[in-house]
Amino acid sequence: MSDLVRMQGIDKRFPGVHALRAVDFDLRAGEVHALMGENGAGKSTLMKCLSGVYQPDGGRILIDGAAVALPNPRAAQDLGIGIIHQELALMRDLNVAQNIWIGREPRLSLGRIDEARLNADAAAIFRGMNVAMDPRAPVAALTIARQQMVEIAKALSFRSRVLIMDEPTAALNDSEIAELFTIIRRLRAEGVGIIYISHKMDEIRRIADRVTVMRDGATVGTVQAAETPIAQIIAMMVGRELVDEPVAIPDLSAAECALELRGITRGREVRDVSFSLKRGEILGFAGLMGAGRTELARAIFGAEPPESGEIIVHGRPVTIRSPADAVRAGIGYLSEDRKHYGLALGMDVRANIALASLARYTDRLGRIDEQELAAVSNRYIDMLSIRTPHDRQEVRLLSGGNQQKVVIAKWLLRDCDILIFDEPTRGIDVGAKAEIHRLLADLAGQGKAIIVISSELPELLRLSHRIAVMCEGRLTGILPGGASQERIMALATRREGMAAE
Amino acid sequence: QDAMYIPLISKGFQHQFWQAVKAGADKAGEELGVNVSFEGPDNETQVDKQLDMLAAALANKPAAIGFAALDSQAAIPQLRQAQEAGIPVIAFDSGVDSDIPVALAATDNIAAAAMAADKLAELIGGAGKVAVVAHDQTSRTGVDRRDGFVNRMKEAHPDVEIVAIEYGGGDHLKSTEITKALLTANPDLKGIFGTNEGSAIGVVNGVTEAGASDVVIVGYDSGKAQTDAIRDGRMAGAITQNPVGIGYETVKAAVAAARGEQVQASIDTGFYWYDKSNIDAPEIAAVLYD
Amino acid sequence: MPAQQRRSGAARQMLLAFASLIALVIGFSLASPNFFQVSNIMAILQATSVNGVLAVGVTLIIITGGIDLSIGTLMTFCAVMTGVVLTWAGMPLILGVLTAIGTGAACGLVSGMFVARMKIPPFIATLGMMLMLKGLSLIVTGTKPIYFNDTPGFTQIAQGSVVGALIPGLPLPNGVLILFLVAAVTAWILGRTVLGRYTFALGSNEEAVRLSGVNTDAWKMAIYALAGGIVGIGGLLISSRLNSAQPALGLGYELEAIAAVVIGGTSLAGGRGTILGTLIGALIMSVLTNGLRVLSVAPEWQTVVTGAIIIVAVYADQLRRRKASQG
Amino acid sequence: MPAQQRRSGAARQMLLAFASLIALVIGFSLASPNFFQVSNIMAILQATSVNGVLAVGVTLIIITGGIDLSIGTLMTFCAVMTGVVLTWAGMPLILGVLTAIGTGAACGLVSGMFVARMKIPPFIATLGMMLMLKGLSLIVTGTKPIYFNDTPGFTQIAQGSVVGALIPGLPLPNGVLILFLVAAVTAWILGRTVLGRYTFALGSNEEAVRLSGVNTDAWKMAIYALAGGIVGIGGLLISSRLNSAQPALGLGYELEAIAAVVIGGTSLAGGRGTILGTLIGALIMSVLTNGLRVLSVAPEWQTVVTGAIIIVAVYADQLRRRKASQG
Ligand SMILES: Nc1ncnc2c1ncn2[C@@H]1O[C@H](COP(=O)(O)OP(=O)(O)OP(=O)(O)O)[C@@H](O)[C@H]1O
Ligand SMILES: Nc1ncnc2c1ncn2[C@@H]1O[C@H](COP(=O)(O)OP(=O)(O)OP(=O)(O)O)[C@@H](O)[C@H]1O
Ligand SMILES: [Mg+2]
Ligand SMILES: [Mg+2]
Repeated sequence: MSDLVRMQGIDKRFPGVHALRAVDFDLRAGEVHALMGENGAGKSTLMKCLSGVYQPDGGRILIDGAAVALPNPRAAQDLGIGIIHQELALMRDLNVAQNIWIGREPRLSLGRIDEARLNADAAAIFRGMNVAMDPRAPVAALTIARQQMVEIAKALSFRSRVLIMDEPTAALNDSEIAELFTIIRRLRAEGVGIIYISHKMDEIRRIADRVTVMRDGATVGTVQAAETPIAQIIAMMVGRELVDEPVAIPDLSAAECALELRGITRGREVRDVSFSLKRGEILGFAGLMGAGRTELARAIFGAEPPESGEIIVHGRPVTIRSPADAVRAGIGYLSEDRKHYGLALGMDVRANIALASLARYTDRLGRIDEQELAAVSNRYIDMLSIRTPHDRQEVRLLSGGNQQKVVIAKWLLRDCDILIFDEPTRGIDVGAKAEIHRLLADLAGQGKAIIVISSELPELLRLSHRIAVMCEGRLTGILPGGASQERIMALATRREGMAAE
Repeated sequence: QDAMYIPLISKGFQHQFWQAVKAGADKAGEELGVNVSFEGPDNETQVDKQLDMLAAALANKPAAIGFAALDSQAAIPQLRQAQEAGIPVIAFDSGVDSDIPVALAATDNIAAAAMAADKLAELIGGAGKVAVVAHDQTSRTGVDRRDGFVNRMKEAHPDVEIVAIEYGGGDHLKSTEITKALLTANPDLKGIFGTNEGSAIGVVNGVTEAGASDVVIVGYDSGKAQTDAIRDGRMAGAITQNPVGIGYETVKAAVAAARGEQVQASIDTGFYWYDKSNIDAPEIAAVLYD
Repeated sequence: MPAQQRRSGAARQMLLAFASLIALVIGFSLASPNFFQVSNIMAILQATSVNGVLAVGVTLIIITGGIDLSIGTLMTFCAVMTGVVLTWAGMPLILGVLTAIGTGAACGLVSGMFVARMKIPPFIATLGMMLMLKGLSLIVTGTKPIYFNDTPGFTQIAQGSVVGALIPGLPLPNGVLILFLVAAVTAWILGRTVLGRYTFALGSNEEAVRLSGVNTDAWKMAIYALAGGIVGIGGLLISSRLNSAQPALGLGYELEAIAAVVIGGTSLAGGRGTILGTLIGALIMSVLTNGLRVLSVAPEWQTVVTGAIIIVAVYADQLRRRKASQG
Repeated sequence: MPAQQRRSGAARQMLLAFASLIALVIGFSLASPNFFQVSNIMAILQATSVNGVLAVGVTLIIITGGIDLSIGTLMTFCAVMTGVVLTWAGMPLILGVLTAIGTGAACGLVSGMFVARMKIPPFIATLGMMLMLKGLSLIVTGTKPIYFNDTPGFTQIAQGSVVGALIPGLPLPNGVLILFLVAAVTAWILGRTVLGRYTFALGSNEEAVRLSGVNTDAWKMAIYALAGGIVGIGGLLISSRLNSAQPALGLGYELEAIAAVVIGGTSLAGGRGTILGTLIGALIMSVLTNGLRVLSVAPEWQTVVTGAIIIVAVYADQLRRRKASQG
């Protein structure tokens, strides 16, 4: 097999960051080459160099053995290089089909767009992906997961020879991932070279042919996926061995009830949900995409207040009309969409970490105690190993995973009694993920009540003391921790009609 | 020896009226061999902009200054500064509440507007509804022309009813729309007074567009559109001041004052009624401008 | 049938968007018998024509997430250049029309270049253009108006009535016809063509469009040029109505046009907006001004009431939309 | 030492930000011997004081991602209310000062309520306020200016010179001193307090702030009220300079203030901006206007040159920043 892409000695610096140090990487036709590494290792940066977004400071890029210049994204596209960016790059005011074909609209005379063909072509792509999606749906109304589907469809529409996927599955759940892998295998068979970035270790075995590991902006090595144990890859990434601790379910029979929901309803997304959560408990929420878990969390948090139902915190009913009410009642919510709902991207790391807790660091004149804040934010930077040159770096310049850690730090600092984490480890590397899991367990140990929504069943199984399952806005059941995947899936697909049977 | 430098700080510069003043000033400057500059704010509300212009003019150490005050008091500190520096001030168009200016070259706007009232009343037969489309609600000229017209009507022509006073900012198009709305609200309107060039032209346009050809229009100032309208009968007549004369006399007085000569304290440049009958008469043609 | 349901829902939606406008018209009709009459309605439409055309032009730019402060003075500059070509050079009418549109497009292109190529914020780029064009109009004309007395038929462009000649009793001025035409063509461009697609896309997420390999700079410049050309038509209309090019006019028209756009529901943040909304916004403004004048409200109260009604109208629209997005 | 390096880098950065301003000053000084003289520099500073204060106020609102079109007429309305309290009611000076600031803050609060609670786009909310306040000023005064002849010392607020009394030869007018004071306090609020932090945060991502449990509506209203209070100080300054409250003044001042803010590098998209930049922006505008006048450039050319220089200055700044972010 010949080399489709060869990157040699790629170097890239940003102000204060040496992001890539003489990186070598190659890709053959008809292979899936996984690119692994901790958050901030330089994976996305390397791929942006290959797709014409960034200009490397040094090194060269060869396509089919010939050196090429990639001054802009268009040049890369023309050479058959397609990319799914880690951070969604969609036009939220346009619809799905319009997003997919932007820049390549089928035209009629007079510059008119052949809207019918545009929609039909988009629908065809989704059919090929086995995804039900209305090409005319406005993107802004889609959940992150479905937006990710649009990005994938867009990348597929290019019919590229080289397809870069930067964490395509971060927002997807198992069945969708399975669909994606079917597509990837088909493309591989057609001779497409695929670069695959993910922090989900189990996927490597399932899909990758070779694995290249990066650390601190440099290549650690390239290995055959089939022959290399996962533990070794992890060791290459983080520089040490990780051990998985199974969940230890504590005895909470004596614990007091921290949060109780009675008949919470909001539109069609959340229907008559009731459950209770004890102090020191971690309640996992499972469900398929669109099951309504996020909507439920937002309803509890007052982002979109529930229409009916009761919320009882520490035995006292509370009215929550806005997030401010919720936080006052001791509830925190980490959103699944960090870019839109979690971060002030233009502000620095310190300000973002402090955003929910400013009152605590403010004197009577309204002055902010910057020194104290600096100390605190540096503590969280160390604790969560957030890779940033200093705590005054703008958050938008951090790698995706590190941004996620900043949001987590924000809620840890706020110190709520009841914490709802929606996809907390999205885009976070294995090492840090283990760190966060330990952290959640510790928090529960300290008596906090925790809800974790995750699309990764293994994560839920590893973490949760109990697992609640939702389907189409209803809570279909609550299982004990460590329940089998089959039982969870059964509940997750138990639709209303079936329930009546 | 350097030529004398005399800046004129006016109330505006874009309108025809001010351009005619400028023309008169330039003419005097040429004749007397002095450098004249002419400047004014965009509109007649910008009192403080005028002060800044005055400050910049003073920085250039002029021989004398011409000043058309937007507010009768606001500029007094600056004028005092000029006085202390020995720079004589000639007021033109509007005076200030102070004895610093050594002369005032202006038209009596109140009397001129009263004349417009008389003419309009006469043209509509001494009775009926009329309206005013004024150019400004607060500026000196706007207020004087409105009040001169309204008060004279009330005193001398009790059967003429002023049904509306609207303000179009001297904007041709706005005055057009206002006129059409006036005609809608008062279908029996007999006459309209437009208080400056833009207002008067707007009234003519509005009346034409509304097809109300029997409405008598009296205007103010001149300019080609207005003289054309008078010639072809769409406008009955108008008051004109002598802006060229104002500019000319201002500079002349400024030069005299700068040379330490005595100047006449009040220079009335006069105003005239003109209509189809006398528009080509030499004494009128001399004060009209295109 | 979901498709049909969607269609009828959209129609209801559209009708509701007119709600504020209709409420105003009904209110004024009840308050004064002189308001709802053919001649006054025509006067209102005529009064909308210039501002409406400017608003349609600037809608394009606002949808890209930009703003254009130069439209008022650009309108004047186009009128002036038309005067130069027709009156001073004595060229035939059609060349005057082309000059107006061409001047507008050329100046729009320059603004677009400032914004797209030189990355100057649209506010500053068009503020600079506004000042430059204002000065240029005065310089070219020597601060004197240029009259179109030598061009027969020039006033017919806005003031004549082709419709009135065909249908007596409906003396719709040509200016209004031109406004509707311009609006229809622009709506078509926005809704059906690539240019329109990129207009929305740029306002939605310019970086994403660029990453998709689109030459964003070129398209942005094209959009500014198109908007400029439309403003040129506005210049033609105003000079035809005044039978002259008034070089000092124009300042302040931009704010009125932008206000019409925003009242019409287009977001200044970019990415969303409709031409129909802009037309409604412009009509709301004219109805308001005309109605208050017809009611002989004191001028200083006219401003107060206008301010209050604009806020109320937009608030009502806001509530309606919020409800619609929930229901 | 990285910290020190950062600091000196920032200082260089700051100096470079002044570059356009310094270039202008040097240019004009070379062109006319009358330009760089104490009295003229003082005149320039005095001319900056009102616009500068307004610009500082609106900077806050622009950083939240909003805009305020009402500042010009609000300034006038504050001046008018001061006139009512001082001249008509004959109250002592200090109450006049409090009235100006209080009126500004109250009106700002109302705008803030429209924006935050009623979710009316800032452009419309403040456009409505602008019209209402414009009318109200005329109504309250009966369209006549209110003079402050009965309040001794009123003109000293802007025109006196405390500094001149202490340091002869430096007749810095109090108005300028007040501008610097207001700017310093506002910069302190922006940089050091919660209010300032939320100002930036709201402009950066309002939804994220709301989801952090912050009562965004209340904070936004507070920011609008603070900006209104600052505009009230502007009203005090202008009425002290004119020794009168001119009820028709004010329209157009908002554009000039916003222009100063944007020239100073604050983004209309919100989330970033500095008071120092705004001051520099306001100074650039005054230097430009004054310099061209001192050179006796014809007024129509003044506008053209001003437009061109604004674009060039911002472009130069743009280039500088792009280089800084790369190097
Ligand atoms: N535009 C930029 N300016 C400054 N620093 C940057 C910029 N882009 C990336 N970086 C830095 O470069 C480093 C590599 O980032 P990159 O996004 O490539 O990481 P990654 O391996 O993709 O991480 P993740 O797994 O979290 O996505 C990080 O330290 C990041 O903060
Ligand atoms: N297949 C789908 N078709 C249409 N809408 C969907 C679909 N999936 C999700 N949605 C939208 O998502 C919302 C509910 O999803 P929500 O984000 O609450 O679910 P979730 O269980 O958190 O799923 P996710 O894993 O996607 O975050 C609904 O408002 C719905 O409009
Ligand atoms: Mg990445
Ligand atoms: Mg979710």
